[in-house]
This record gives sequence, C-alpha cells and structure tokens, in this order.
Amino acid sequence: MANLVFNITLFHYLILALILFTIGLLGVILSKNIIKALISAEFLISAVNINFVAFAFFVDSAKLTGFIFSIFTIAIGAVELAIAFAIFYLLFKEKKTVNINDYKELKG
Amino acid sequence: MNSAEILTSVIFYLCSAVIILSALLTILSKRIMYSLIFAIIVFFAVGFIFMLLNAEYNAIIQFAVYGVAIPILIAFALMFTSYKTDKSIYLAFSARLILTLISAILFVLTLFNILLISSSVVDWLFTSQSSLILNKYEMFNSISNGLYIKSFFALELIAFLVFVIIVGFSSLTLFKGKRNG
Amino acid sequence: MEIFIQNIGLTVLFPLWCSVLIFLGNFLSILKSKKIILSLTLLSTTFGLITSLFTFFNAMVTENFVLENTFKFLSVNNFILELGTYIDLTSSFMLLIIFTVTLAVQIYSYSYMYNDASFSRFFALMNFFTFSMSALVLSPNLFQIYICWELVGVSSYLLISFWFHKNAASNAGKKAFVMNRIGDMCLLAGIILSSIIIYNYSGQTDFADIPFSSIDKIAAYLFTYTSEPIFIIICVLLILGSIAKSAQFPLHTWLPDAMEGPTPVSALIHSATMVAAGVFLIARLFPIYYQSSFVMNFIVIIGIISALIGAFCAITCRDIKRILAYSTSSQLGIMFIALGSGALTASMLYLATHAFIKSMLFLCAGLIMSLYLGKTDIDNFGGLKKHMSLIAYIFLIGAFSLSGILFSGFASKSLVFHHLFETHSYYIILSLLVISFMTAFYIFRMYFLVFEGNSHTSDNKKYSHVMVVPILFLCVITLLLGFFLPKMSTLKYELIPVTTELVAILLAYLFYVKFVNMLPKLPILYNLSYNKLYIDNFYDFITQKLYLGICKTANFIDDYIFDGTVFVTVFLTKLNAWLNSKFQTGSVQSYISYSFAILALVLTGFCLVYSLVAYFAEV
Amino acid sequence: MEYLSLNLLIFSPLIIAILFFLPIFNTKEVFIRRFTKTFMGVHFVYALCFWIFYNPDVNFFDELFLFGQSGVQSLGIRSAFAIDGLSLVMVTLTSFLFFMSAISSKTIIRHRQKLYYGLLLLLETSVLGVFTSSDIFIFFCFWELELIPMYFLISLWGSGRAQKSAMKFLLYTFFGSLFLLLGILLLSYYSDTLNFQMSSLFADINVVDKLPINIQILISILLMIGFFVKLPIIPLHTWLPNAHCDAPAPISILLAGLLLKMGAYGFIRFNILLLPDAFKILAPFLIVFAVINIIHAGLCAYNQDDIKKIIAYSSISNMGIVLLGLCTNNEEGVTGGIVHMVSHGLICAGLFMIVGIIYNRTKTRDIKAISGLGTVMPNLMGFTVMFSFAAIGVPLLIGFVGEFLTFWGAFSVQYDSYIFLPTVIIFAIFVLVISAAYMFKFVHRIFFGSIDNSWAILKDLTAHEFIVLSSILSVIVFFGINPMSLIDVINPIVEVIVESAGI
Repeated sequence: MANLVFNITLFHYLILALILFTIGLLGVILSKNIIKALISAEFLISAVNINFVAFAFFVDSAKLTGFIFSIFTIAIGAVELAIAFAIFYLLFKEKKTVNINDYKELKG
Repeated sequence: MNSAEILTSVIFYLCSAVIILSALLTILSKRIMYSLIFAIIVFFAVGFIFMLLNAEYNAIIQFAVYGVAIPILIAFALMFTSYKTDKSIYLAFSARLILTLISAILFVLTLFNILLISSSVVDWLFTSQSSLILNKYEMFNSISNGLYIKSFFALELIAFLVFVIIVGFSSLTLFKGKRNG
Repeated sequence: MEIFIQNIGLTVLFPLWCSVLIFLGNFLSILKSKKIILSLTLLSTTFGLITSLFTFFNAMVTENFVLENTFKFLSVNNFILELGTYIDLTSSFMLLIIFTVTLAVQIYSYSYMYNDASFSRFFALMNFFTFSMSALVLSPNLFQIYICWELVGVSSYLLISFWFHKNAASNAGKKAFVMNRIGDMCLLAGIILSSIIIYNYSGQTDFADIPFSSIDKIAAYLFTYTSEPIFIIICVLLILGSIAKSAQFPLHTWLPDAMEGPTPVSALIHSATMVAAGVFLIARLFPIYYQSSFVMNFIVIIGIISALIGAFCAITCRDIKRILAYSTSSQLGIMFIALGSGALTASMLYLATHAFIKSMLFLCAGLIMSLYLGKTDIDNFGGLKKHMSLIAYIFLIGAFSLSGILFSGFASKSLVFHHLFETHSYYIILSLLVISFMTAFYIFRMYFLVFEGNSHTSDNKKYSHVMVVPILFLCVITLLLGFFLPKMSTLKYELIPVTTELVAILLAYLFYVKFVNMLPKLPILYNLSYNKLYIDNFYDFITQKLYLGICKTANFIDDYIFDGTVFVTVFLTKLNAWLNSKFQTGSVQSYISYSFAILALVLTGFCLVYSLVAYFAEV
Repeated sequence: MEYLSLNLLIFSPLIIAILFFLPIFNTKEVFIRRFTKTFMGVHFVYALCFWIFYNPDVNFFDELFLFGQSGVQSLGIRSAFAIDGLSLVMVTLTSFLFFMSAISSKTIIRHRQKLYYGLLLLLETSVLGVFTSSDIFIFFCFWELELIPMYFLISLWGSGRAQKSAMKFLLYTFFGSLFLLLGILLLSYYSDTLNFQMSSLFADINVVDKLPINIQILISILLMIGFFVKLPIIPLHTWLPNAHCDAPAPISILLAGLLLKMGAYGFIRFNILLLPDAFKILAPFLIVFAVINIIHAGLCAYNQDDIKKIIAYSSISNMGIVLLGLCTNNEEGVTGGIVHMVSHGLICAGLFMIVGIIYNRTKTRDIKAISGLGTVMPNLMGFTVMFSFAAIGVPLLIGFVGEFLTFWGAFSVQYDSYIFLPTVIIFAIFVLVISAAYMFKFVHRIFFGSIDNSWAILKDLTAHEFIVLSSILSVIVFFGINPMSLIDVINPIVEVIVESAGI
C-alpha cells in the first residue's frame, strides 16, 4: 500500500480526472447562473485533457498522439466558450436575467 | 523510493488537492466573481499537472488559453451582465439536487470499480511514473514536428474553424434583435 | 284419363304459375279485374281436382299403384337430391281432399274478399299455398317434404298477417312462423341425421334423400344399424316437425292466434290442409315409427294431451273462430292417437271427414261474421236461427258429425273406436271418451249460444247466396261420405261413445238454453281454461323476457368485452402520451440530470452483472 | 377463352379511375354518373363472358410482368393473374355488386360525385385483384390497396360518426394485415422466393409439404388472424357494426357483399390449400369458433336498435356458417360453404340496399321510431319480405342451398379425436330460429303494424332502386331454383380442397 501512495501511477491521474469531471458535471446541472454553468463546462474539458495527457505519457509516450490531441481539445474548448457567450449575450439582451430557469421556451 | 519519486508524488498530491478544492469552491461560491477566480486557479493547477507529466508544450498552451484568454472572455461577459449577486446552488430545484448527487456518487463508484477491474486486465495501469522519464529536448521537438508535419492538415482545419467562429459570432452580437422583449 | 295421371306435375305447377301471373299482373297493374283472377284460380284448382279424382280412382283400382318421376335438383358428386312427384294411395287421397276443400273455399272467398283492397294479393297467395301443399303431398322424398314444409309455413305466415296494418294480425303471423320454424328446425335436424346414417354407413348412396318408394328398406336399416337412443332421437325430431305443423301440444298456441287471418284462410289452411300435413308426414314415415313402441306411445301421449288441452280451452272460449281452432287442434290430437295406436287407415279417414266438417263450420262462422261486420265475440250473436235457418241447420249437421253421433263423423270415429277396442288399449279409449264428451259439449254450446236463445239484433241483413253454395257443397260431402267408409265396427263398440256424446249434448242444452245463466263457474277450472292454461303467457315469458335477456347479455358481452379491449388499448396509449408530456419541463438542466441519472444506472447495472458473472464463473 | 384478356378485366376500372382523378371534365356530374353506370354494366357483361367460356380443366392464366420479362428474379416478384372455379364466381359477384351499387348510388350520393365514382372504380380494381392474383406479393398489395378507397368512401359520405368508425375500420384491418404480412413473409422465407407462386395451387400441387409441421401451424395461425379480421370472427368483429351503420348504402353493399368474402377467399387459398396439414389440426377448433360466431352474432342481432346493425350482425352470423362449411372435411360441407358465401353476398347486398332506402327516406335508423311503412311503400315491403325469406333460408331461394349443404356437411364431420364436436355442431342448427327471430322483428317493426302520420308522405321505390332490387332478387331466385349451375363451377376447387385438407 505504501508504494501506491508515493508512487504516482496512471491510476491516480485517472481518479483525479474523474473527480474533476464529476464536479464540473454537478456545476453544470445545479448552478443557477448560466456563466457558472459554462465555467463548470470548462472543467469537463480540462478533466478530459488530463486523461489524454496521462494516457499519452503512460501508454504510448513514443507517438505523442495524446499530447497533440489535447492541444486540439484546448483550442476547441476556447472556441466553444466563445460561441456559448455569443448566444448567451443574445439571450441576455432578450431577458435581462442570468437565472438559467427563466429560459424555458425550448419545450416539446 | 528515491527522492525524485517522493518529490513528484508530493507535487501531484498538492496539485490535485488544489484542483479539487477550488473546483468545489467555484460551483459552491455565492458570488460569480469568486467562482471565476477559483476557476482560474483550477486551470493553472491543471497546467502544473501537465508539467508533471512532462507535457510542457500542453502546459504552456493550457496556461495561455485557459489561464488567460478564457478568464478575460468570462470577465467581459460578467461586465455586460449586471452580475447581481445570485443565490448559490442551494436554491436549486431540490429533487434534481438529490437525483444528481445520488447519480454522481453512483457514477464515481462505478468508474472507480471499472478502473479496478480493468487493472486486472491491463498491465500498464500501475507502472509508476518515475520509471518513465522522457528526454525533454526530444519531447519538445517531436511534439512540434508531430504538430506541424503529421497532423498539419488537422491544425489548419482547426485554425480556420476557430477564425470563422470567432468572426461570425462576434458579428452576431452586433445584430440588433428585431423585436426586443 | 292417362294423360291426367302422366302430367300430374302440371297440376302442381299450374297454381304456382297462376300466383306468379297474378302477382306480376297486380304489380304491373294490367290484371286488375277480379273476374279474371277468380277464373284463373278456379281453372287451376278444377284441373287439379279432376286429375286427383282420376289418380285416386286409379289408385283404388290397381293394387299398390305407384308412379314416380323426379329430376335432379342438387348433386355434389354422388350425393344427389331429387325433386318431382310420387303418387300412391295416401298421396292421391290427400290430394283429393286438398283440391275439393280448396275449390269450395276459393269460390266462397271470391265474395268474402270481394270488396277488400288487396284482393289480387289474396288470391295470389292462395294459389301459392295450393302449389306448396300439393307439392308437399306429392313429394317423392323427405328432402322435398322439407322444402314444401317451409313453403307452406311461409304461405300460411303471409296469409295470417294478410291484413298487416293490424298489429294483432302481424304479431299472430310472426308467432305462427317462428313456431313453425322451430318445427322445421327439428325436422331438418331429423332429416339430416337420418340421411347421413343412410348415406355414409349404409352404402346405398342413392337413398341419400330418403325416397318413400323404398321407405321400408330405409326403416329396417335405420332400426337395425343405429343404437336405440339415436333412433328415438331421430324419430322424435321428425315427429316434432309434424307436431309444430299440426299444432299439437308443445307448439299449439299459434293456431288460435292464427284466426286473425281472413276466414277463408282459416277454413282452408288452419282446418283442413296445412294442419293435416303433420298427420300426412307421420303416415308417410309410419314404417319407421312402427318399429319402436316407445315412439308410438310418444305419439299417443302427445295426441291425448293436445286433444284434452284443445277441448278444455274450447269450452270457455268466447270467440267463435277460436273455439273452432281449439277444436281443430283437439281433433288432430285424436288423429295422432289413432296413428299412435297403429290405426293408419282409420286416422287418414278421420282426417278426411274432419277436413270437410271443420271447413264447413269455418265457412258458416265466416258467413255469420260477415253479417256482423267481422265481430267474432260470441256475446253479440244469439237466436240467429230465425234469420238464417238454413245456416243453422247446416251448422247443426256439422255439429252432430263433428261430435261423432251422425253422418261421416260418426263413421270415422267408430272406425277409430273399433281399432282401439280391438287392440284392448282401454286407457286410450277412456281418454278418447272424455275428449269426445268435451267436443260434443263445446260444439253444441257454440250452437245454442249462436243460434238459439233470444236474438239480440233485429235487423235481418241478407247474405249473398254465392257464399252459401260452397257450404252446401261441403255439407253434402259430410252427409254422403259416411256411407263410403268401410263399415267394420260392431254395435257394442259404437254404443258407448254415442251415449257419452248424447249426455254431453243434453248438458249443453240444459245450461245454455233452459237455465241460461245457471252455469256455475267452477273457481279454478274456469279461469284455468279461460286463459288457456297460461301456456300462452308462459311462451310470451320465454320470448319477451328469457330470450331478450339472453340477447341482452350477448350484446353486453359484445359491447363491453370485445369492444372493451379496443377501448382499453386506446386508453393506454392516451395515458402513455400524457405521462411523457409531464417530463417536458423545458429546463435544460433537468434534461441533463435525467440523462446523467440513467447513465449512472446503466453503469451500475453493468458493473453488478459483470461482477456477479465473474463471481459465479470463478465458483 | 384465349382472346378474353384477364388484365383488361382487372385494370380497366383503374384506368377509368385515373381518368376521373384528372381535372378534366369535372363540371358534368351527370355525365360521370351515367358513364360509370354504363362502364360497370359493360364490365359485368365482360365478366359474364368469362363465366360462359369457362371450362374447368384449363385455368385461365395471364401473365403481366410488372418489372420486365424476367421479373425481378432476385426479389422474385412477378405479377400473375389466374382464374379458377372459385375466383371466377367471386369475380362475377364483384362486378355484379359494383354494377348494382353504381346504379343505386344515384339517389344517395349527392355531393362530390366525381371523387366518389373514382374511388369506387379504384375499389373495384383492388377487389378484383385480390380475387384473381396468383402471386402472394400481389395478393397482399391488392389486399392493402382496397383499404384506401374504402376509408375515404366511408368517412366522406358516411352518416353519423363516419370518421370515427372509418378510422376504427382502418386500424382494425391494419392490425389484421400486420399478422398477414408476417405470415406471408415467413411463408416466402421458407419457400425461398418472394413470388411464391399461388398459381401452383391452381395447378393443385401443394409446394409446402416440406415445411415442418410446427412452422406450418405458426404461419397458418398468423394468416388466420389476418383473415379472421376481414371475415369477422368473434373476437375481431367489432369493427363491422360501426363501419356498416355509418357507411352510405351503396358502400355497405360492397362492404358486406365483397370485403367479407375476401377474408373467406384468402382463408381458402392460404390456410386450406397452401398449408393443408396445419389446417387438418386446426379445423376442429375453427368449427367451435364458427358455431360460437353463428349463435353469438344471431343473439346480438336480435337486440339491436339500429336497423343497419341488425343486418351487420346477421352478416357476421352468416359468415360463421361459411366458416363452418369450409372447415368440414367433406365435399357437401365445403360446397355449402362456398355457395353460402355467394348467397350471403347477394342477400346482404339486397338487405343493405333496402335499409339504405329506408334511411334515405326516414332519415332515422332507430327501429323504434319507424313503424308501419308497409301501407305507404308496398313494393319495398314486398322486396324486404322476399329478401328476409332468402336470408332465413327458405327453400327455392339461394339461402337455403348454402345452409342445407353446410349443415349436412357439418353434421357428418368425423374428427375422431374430438368426440365433443357433434354436440357443438348441434347448436348450429338453432340459427334457423334465431335468424327467423331477428329478421322478422326487423320486418314487422318497420313495415307491419299501423303507420303514424309523420311517415305518411313517404314515396315508394324509384326506378333505380327497383332495378337494383329486382335484379338481385332474380339472381337469388335463379340460383335458388337451379343451384347446379353454381355448383358445377365450384366443383373442381372443392375436389382440390377436400383432397388436400381431407383426413
């Protein structure tokens, strides 16, 4: 058990990413404020990045595809946030509220 | 357990503690500005994790993009909104709260279990980090050539995509809504 | 003479052709004049009468004279059903009776129905009835008897509900038809069962429709090759068919109601011809029934019960036509008794004499009614002797012969009594004495109430003499027929029945002429007999309450169980749709949380299963 | 026989229907009505020629290759049409009833006649297609095609809750044809080509003997559910009363006269001829179903207030007799069943025509409201009495022939393993009294008895109605008097049925 504590393995990184992912997910679902939801959405992406890099490092450190891929996801994350804020801005001009529960029109 | 192992493990545990703590604080804090600050802390800590995994290139990009660009963007958004103090998550819909908490716990337990199960299948899950030190220079040059040669096409596509979206959506915001309210 | 016998088929088809002609003529309104219609019908009936006379004398002369020509009506590879004509002694004898009575009734009905709106329809239906009755009598096999059985039922239905705008007439017609239909159903079942046994098991596939020419072989075969209960079932079914037609015990209530039809109809159909068809069928199938004593006793018992019921109800009946109707069903009961006790010829002769007497009485009743604008209730007649003495005397002759004291009635009844005394069946004789006592009583009660006593109405309306001619014709026949019948019985056998009838006449004279309102109304017996032993209400109960109840439950099942399943499926789909709509709350976050919850559940399920399998695999 | 082209017979109504749907002469309604009537008459005469030139040994066979000469070999779809004894009778009955309904729809159909007659012709093609198609796939196509015009005909021109009952009719038949399609697919799967040639059964060699028995039973049960929705058998019959009482008179003539026969026809073609072994096993249970059907429908008919529902339930009871006839394994019973199919078609057509006339004049179908029409409409009363005698099975009319033979066959059926069967069959004989009861209740309640003044002004039959009723009655009397002409045509198919399905 001792070597497990001091000897950082891929397992630890995966657990870390898992916890970060769950916190991000909780933030998205439970937050009242749209911006807070979007921020916690960013956590999801960063958790995934940790996974990418961890696997790339531990498993196939030769081909480095993991690393390259995480770079791309970081870029996409940024773009996605930009889009989100543009849409949020337009919605905000309509309703003037940040509270996520007011935006209920998209209904079956 | 030589000193390098202990050092990396200490850094690792430190960084992960910081990540988890500030992530929790971002979703629990009442004021939106506090949650923004804690988010920045989380992004930087993740950057350190990349450093730990010898992915300096990624760490730099992480620091540059998440550390700086996105918080500025969010700050702008906060400027436009009158960021009244809003209530924290405790006022969320109570039934949904219970439901998500239960499912979150279930989710974590099961994935943890899966990882344990998969450990019996896969051998590389518990090889220690210290035994895999890569040569730093080779790492940096191989990432750059990988980026610009092997996946050059993907890079161009992503760049073009980013350009189009940023220009499109920023022009979208200038668009005066036909009907207001 | 030969030509008449050869084309006997023509006599059958002639009336049919007349009825079709009259129907079309009436419809296309070209044949309007009543004279032509009458002449057409009379032509066809006289032609039939002549041929039947010749055939009857021919049959009497030559020993067991048989003439049969048939054509193939229906054949499914070697199962062949034929139709055609078959003449032997009994059928020619019946044909003679039918055509004589029909001739008399048709002449009578010309003036009776003269000023009726649908005159031509009446004569068309009369012709149709003559066709179906003569086809029935001449039928070569049981299959054709069934066909004509239903046709006769149909024509009697159409004639009973002739004045269909009267509710009573239409209901009486419906009741008559449904009851006959029950009889037809039993007859059909009997025919099919016997023809199957003959066709499938006996090997002679050409006897499939049970031809009468080889009735003895079939009877022997049926008796030997079927087990006792099946044979009895077949015979009972066939007898039930004739019971319904001759208005015997279980299915007799339609005859009194059938009096709603015009009087010539009752005179022809419900006294002489149609009701005689049942007796004719039993006579035809006599070889089959003769083999089992149980069946013969069954016929006797049915005869006795229906005769007693008929006579019992006739005593207190107020409606003159219904008295005659009850007397018909009781006289037919006597014929059934004669048949049941084995006296085939005696019952046929009794049938002949009864036919003439009863139709004569009906025609007299019709004459009386026509004078009183169709009122049939007995109270408003009385003392008609002064007005129509001739009719009174004719009615008296009819009464005497019906009760079996004088003329042809006496001759045929003594034949029956002679046979019964020969076979020493004393309990039958006793019941027959009681029946003839009651017959004499009710017929003379009717005579005294209608003709004797103080007359109610003084205006002596005149009846058209044309109507009296057929009555006289029938009266002559009833007088002379007695002498032609074979005289077999010794004086001893005749004395007992005659004395009982004379006593009955004396009693009737005492109660209804001398001390008019002295008749003590016996508490139970009177209203029991007045409302016809409550059989009618019992049958009404069955049809209105019981059958309707069954139909209601069937309908209930149909509506709620079969339709119910459809309704339940529709309800389920609606419920499902309503439930789903509850989930559409519109908040994005609740959607994410639902999906996340399901993801978690799936994962846990997967892990549980995986670990269980792993655990068991190890063990 | 050669120059009589079968495809012309089947597809000529379709061509005319397409002509009607084009927006050319849509103003002259009278022209359209007269044109359809004459066309239907010509079509009926043409069908009669088939009957006259029909010789039993050569089955009139006509190939129409939908997808080129070789047909889609891989899919095996090749449209082929054939006529043998049974389908010849059905084809002539179809064109006769369509001719009658075309004539009788003059007084009843007032609005949108162009669409009405177009749909009628489309319906005629699909029904003819069903009766003559010798290829399973084509059979099923026409089977489904017939629903579309029928749905519109009922819902657009019907009375009362027409849309609702039209929808119920549609859904019910879809439910049935769902199972039918499943059965057909299974069948063609096991016989490895989709164009599983029904014509093989015209040439009376059954190709299915290599199928294992349990699969045969499964397929035949599936097919049976499909056919028993159309031939209304007890659990699946509740669509018929609604569809009938809301459909206009000419359409309910067709519905009762033909669509019920399609169920019986399909039952014969598929269950008896293609899957004989399964039929041998299932026949006793079918007999029980048939008897329940007869008695139950008869009882329900007595209790109805709506005159059309009485006739609808009577047709269910008659179709029970048809099923009883078909399930007996001897020639008499099967001939009786088929003859009763034809007789029920004619009689029900007449009865629905009469009820349509009554509804057209008195505008109510409630039996309690109408009484004593006889004095006002003597001709109609005459026809109703004759038709009700035919429906009850009075001899010298076609109703009797079918019933007598069916009962004869049913009584002499021997399934040795089922001793309870005779006791069940005995109950079938009660239909004589039950049918007499409800039929006479119908006739007496409406025509006999005293008339109340509100109906005093009604007119009697018009020329059109008289022609229709008298022609149907003449056919009934003709076949009643000499049934041999009908039985000779049916005989070859009866031999095939009994030899393949007989024990």
